[in-house]
Amino acid sequence: MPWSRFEKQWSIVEDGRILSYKDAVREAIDQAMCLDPKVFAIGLDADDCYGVYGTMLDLSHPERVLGTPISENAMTGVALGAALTGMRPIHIHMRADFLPVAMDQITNYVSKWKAMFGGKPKVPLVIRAVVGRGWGCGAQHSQSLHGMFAHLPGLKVVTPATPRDAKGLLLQAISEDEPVLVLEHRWLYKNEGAVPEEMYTIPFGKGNYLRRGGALTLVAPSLAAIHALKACEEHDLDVDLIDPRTIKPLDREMILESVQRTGRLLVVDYDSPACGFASDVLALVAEEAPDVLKRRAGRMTFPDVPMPSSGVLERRFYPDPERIAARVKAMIGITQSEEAFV
Amino acid sequence: MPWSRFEKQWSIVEDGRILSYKDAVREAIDQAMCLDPKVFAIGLDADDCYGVYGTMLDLSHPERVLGTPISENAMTGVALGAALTGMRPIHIHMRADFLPVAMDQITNYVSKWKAMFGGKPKVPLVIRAVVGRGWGCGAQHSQSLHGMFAHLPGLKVVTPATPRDAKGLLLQAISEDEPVLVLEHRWLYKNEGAVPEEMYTIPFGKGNYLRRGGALTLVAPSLAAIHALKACEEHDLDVDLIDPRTIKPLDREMILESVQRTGRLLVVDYDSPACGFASDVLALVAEEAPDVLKRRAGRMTFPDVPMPSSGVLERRFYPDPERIAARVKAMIGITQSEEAFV
Amino acid sequence: METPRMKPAEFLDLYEQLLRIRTLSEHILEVYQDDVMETPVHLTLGQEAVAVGVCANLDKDDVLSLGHRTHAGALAKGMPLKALVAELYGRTTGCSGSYGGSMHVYDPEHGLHGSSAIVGGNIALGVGAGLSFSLQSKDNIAVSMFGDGACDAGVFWESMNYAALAKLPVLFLLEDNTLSNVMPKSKHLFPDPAAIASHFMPTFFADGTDVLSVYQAANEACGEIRRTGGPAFLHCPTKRWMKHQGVEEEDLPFIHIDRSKDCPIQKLERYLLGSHLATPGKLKEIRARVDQALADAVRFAKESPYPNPEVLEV
Amino acid sequence: METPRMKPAEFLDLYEQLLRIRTLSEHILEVYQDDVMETPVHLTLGQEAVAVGVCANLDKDDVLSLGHRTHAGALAKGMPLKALVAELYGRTTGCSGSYGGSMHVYDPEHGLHGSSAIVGGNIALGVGAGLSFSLQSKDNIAVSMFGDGACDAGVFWESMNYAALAKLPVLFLLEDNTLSNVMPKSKHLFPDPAAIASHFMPTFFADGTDVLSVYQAANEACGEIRRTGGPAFLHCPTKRWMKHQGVEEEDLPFIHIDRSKDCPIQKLERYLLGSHLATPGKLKEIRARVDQALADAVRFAKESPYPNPEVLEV
Ligand SMILES: Cc1ncc(C[n+]2csc(CCOP(=O)(O)OP(=O)(O)O)c2C)c(N)n1
Ligand SMILES: Cc1ncc(C[n+]2csc(CCOP(=O)(O)OP(=O)(O)O)c2C)c(N)n1
Ligand SMILES: [Mg+2]
Ligand SMILES: [Mg+2]
Repeated sequence: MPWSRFEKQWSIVEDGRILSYKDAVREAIDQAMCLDPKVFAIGLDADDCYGVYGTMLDLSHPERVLGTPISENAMTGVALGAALTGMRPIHIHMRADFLPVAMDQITNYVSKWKAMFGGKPKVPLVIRAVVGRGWGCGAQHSQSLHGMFAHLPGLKVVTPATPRDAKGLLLQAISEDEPVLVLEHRWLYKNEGAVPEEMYTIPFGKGNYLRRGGALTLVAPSLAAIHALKACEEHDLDVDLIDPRTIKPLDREMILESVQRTGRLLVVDYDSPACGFASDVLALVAEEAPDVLKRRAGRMTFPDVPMPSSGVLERRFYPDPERIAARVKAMIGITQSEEAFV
Repeated sequence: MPWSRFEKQWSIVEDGRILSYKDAVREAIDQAMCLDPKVFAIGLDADDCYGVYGTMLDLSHPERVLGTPISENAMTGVALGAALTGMRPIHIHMRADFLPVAMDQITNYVSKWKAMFGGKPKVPLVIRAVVGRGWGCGAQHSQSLHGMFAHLPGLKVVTPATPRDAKGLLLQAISEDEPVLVLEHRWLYKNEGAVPEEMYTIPFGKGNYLRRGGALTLVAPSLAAIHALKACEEHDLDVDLIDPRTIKPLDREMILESVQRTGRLLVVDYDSPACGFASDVLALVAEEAPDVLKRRAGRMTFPDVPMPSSGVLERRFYPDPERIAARVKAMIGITQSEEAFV
Repeated sequence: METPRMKPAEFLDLYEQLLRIRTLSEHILEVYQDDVMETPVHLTLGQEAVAVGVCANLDKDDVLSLGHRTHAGALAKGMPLKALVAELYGRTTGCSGSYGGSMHVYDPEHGLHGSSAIVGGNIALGVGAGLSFSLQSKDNIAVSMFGDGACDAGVFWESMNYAALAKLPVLFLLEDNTLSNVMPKSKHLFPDPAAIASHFMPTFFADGTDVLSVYQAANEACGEIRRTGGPAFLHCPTKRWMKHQGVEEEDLPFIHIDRSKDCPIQKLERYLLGSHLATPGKLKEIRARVDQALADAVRFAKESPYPNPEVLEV
Repeated sequence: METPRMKPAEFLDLYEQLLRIRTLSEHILEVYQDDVMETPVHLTLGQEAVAVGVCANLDKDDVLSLGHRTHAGALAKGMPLKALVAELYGRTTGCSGSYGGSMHVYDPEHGLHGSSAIVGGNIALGVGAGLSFSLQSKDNIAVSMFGDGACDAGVFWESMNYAALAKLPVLFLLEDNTLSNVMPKSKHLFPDPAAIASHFMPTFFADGTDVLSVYQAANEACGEIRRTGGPAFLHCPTKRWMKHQGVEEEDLPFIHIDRSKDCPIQKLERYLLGSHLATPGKLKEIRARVDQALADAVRFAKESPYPNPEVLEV
């Protein structure tokens, strides 16, 4: 299977030490483990020779990388139990699709624990999962699911798009005393960018402008952000491109400020549409500033069906830079008039 | 615990045979089981002396009501396996909070099965779960979760508000060859209304006007619909009140048509706000008709935190008719002017 | 059964523990219909011996992971009575600040890191505490306490497997009242759970209505855990006197309870008096102390404030 | 081992089945690097005997519930080769209309109601089919087939418990290649799963590299199920020749494979020739037929259309 031949996505050209997304994740884990002996990693196949696609290899403290049986539900409870008693676990899943197996623990335990006891417990638990779409993996091995997790009160949902964010957001997650779900996109693993060598954190709830422009606000997390950037750069689009970085908490202010300027909003989200992240952003504008919209707001998401396996269909399932560009052009292009509210 | 002393909610005054919501559910199950020997019910404590709050008592075919161990995940797979091989199971849960235990099966199996095999399989599986908030049940026994389930492609999500709908939508669910999740609200069980004696189905994706008016469109499912109705009737509000009946599929047309007339939208949803049903409805309007909004759209949902146990907090957690009325009045009341877009 | 080697004062301490828990149950029975406790209660009436006998073998820093039936375990593990009673009364001074209610109790000072009402999952949390001890080279024990119904759940299986593989200091404590709500064990659990557990770890057995039996078996099980660093299993059959939830007496036709013979407190009383470890006067003194403690706790709770609903405003 | 009582033609049929599956694996090895099959493949190379030996005891309407490693089971249960090959090639004529790929195969005509790539859950689906048979008073059997890794998962435990409680006609078929990806069983599963299963149901054992051993044990297990109406367990240790996924050979240091001694096909060949149940010419004839069938299936697949991506437009 040609994962190994898999190409990089679009990268931001930057100065500084260049690192891949995968290595940025690895560095964050390594530095966190070196800094704090309470930090440990645990996960199915996290300790094997492939080391979760390379992010767990050559760490300074391999003795704090633990494998597990195929028992995602109990192991989430084990990680939570360890977090409550003085450790700082990072629970790792090779695919986000395995998280529903642990959903009792994630819904009823992990995300509830702090509030359920009056805010007293510290729950320094990070769950890392890789969104692994590709090569005909089909309906059960291609899901994003961040919309589903964002629905749960008590859980922070983080979706790094760049190597710099991958490191900084993961370190922030590890430093938090509340549970954080970090969803990494497999297609970004080879992407490169400038990543500071020292430890640093990126705060949650602060979006990132990947591009400035005036004609349209484009909100896109994770791989969608990178595809959107490619679309904008290749087509020289006049777009304010916001990577929210964290789905929850969401940087409402940044989005609203931008939409107020541009009057046009498109959300590109590589997840299912219903009750998802794209809905949430459109709802925000409907609730706070519908009057500034010069045009209907737009959503580009997966079709509302499970991912098919056939490559022909799989390639069509995801939006891509070309289709994003076409959609942006259509939204910007139409001259504004009374009837143009389409 | 005073469940037994628990009062009815607001009921619609109607002619016809009057039945409680609980008895309407029971009648639907009984009639379906009598009509079709393939229909059976299965669930933890479904067969005991309490019979899931009375909905499973005195059925004509008690031999087709099966109890289960505390194994919600495997039992969902068992129900799916039975559905794929000729039976029509109704899988019953006393609380929606137990569904996350079965989330692997619901996410990765039940909702994917049809599409994953090219649309060929029939999956006549109904999952019934009761939303059981009340009496300090706390964070793990009070969740609605319909927003989370609606995110999953392949699953229909049904939230009956009236006795008539409880019967008709459940019979529709049982007649479907695709999986349906029916979420019943425990607070509606004693509510009464006109329910036809014969078997009938209510189509999915068709909302129901509980009240007609011109100043504001109020969308509210399940118990929220009944509380909204009470608010409107007691305060004589000029409101178009839409009970969507099914969260998914959603009657987009009815909502858009109404908002186009009223120019004002409020969604009352007894569920968490982030990436939830209320977001979805606001997003619909932002996407299709933001220009018709005379005011910001509004959402009334749970606060975005887990449900506390203390009665004092629990009562504040849910919106209620009085607060709904106040919100509607505030949205209608302000005179419309250039600046009034608040 | 071997009689536990304990000092007389320790026997009396067991007695006081049992009584403290029982007295709280009786208080709940008395006031619950007045709606002063807005929380579903799963009473531990009749089952006190299991938690008390085990916790007498635990340190303050040992962990006890509880499910929905919390009162006996929480008190036996050391939670102050006031904190629990205030939680039942929904006050901010409660162990969970009024956010938890009867099913969600919290007192990390006494190794209680939170209990859960979704059956089964708390077993894994105890294993996680065991992992924590193992990683930190602490020689504490984590106890996962659960009922026969919880054995149905996959998380029971997964938790035993991981604890055995990773050799974690966890006591799997099965408080077996033979019921899951109104379902008898024969309807919900096919195999003998202790026989299954024996494929993973050493298993021990005690009469769960007899605190001395539980104490002794727990002593051996905990000794084994401390010696090997690995898990052990303790099976304690016991009897549920009340309905699964609420304040009505159990009346299932297939459950037979003799409220004198099966009572952990009367059993211990008979033993203490028979073996001259206590006089009737001494026991009376203890009862008075326990009653006073409860009265104090109830007063404390009633004088404590309710939470302010405005905390929920955005 | 007792030799199965079969007609000579039945022995040859087993041989043809094994070969058909092997030949497909070899075709995949040949073409996979050309990216003509856009789907992750978990080959059944070396493990063919388990599915073939069991399915020879099943009717068309008996159900087989598969996980991610599907090819042997699907073909042994009767799925036409064309349907599977076309699915691997991503064509609309595939068994799942190109929506499934290697891990999701479907052929209800032959009791294949869909397979799953999330480890463990398919065990419960098989139990559901057993429930269906029981409710409809059909005397069919449902087989849940799974690996040693799936035994880790709670759903394994829950499924056995329910099948035993409800007395359902389910064969729990453990295809034990001692590996979960690159993890040896000793790292992921503490107890012997068959010993655990014996607390729920009668257990049987077979050499999973020897189709006659599997046939015989499955025959006894299925006989037991048909006789009692309740479940049985069959444990078949076998060997995985290839890496967990993809087309590279296994090279784990602790896995020892002798490609001649351990080969189910060569084993049966030696038996057939030694006992004069077949001549070399007869076997050659079968091989030619199998090769032809594969060539036909590949041609069929390649001539079939891809799906039209426009089906995904809203
Ligand atoms: C996953 C889940 N399913 C169902 C329930 C409802 N429920 C609460 S307690 C209980 C019975 C538990 O029995 P057992 O584990 O033996 O504990 P006991 O009540 O006897 O102490 C059930 C079914 C639940 N809380 N969680
Ligand atoms: C719930 C879940 N966790 C992890 C995986 C990743 N995974 C796929 S196959 C596999 C190993 C399964 O081992 P086993 O059950 O023995 O089957 P085998 O591959 O040996 O046939 C794993 C861990 C998965 N598919 N599902
Ligand atoms: Mg019990
Ligand atoms: Mg294996």
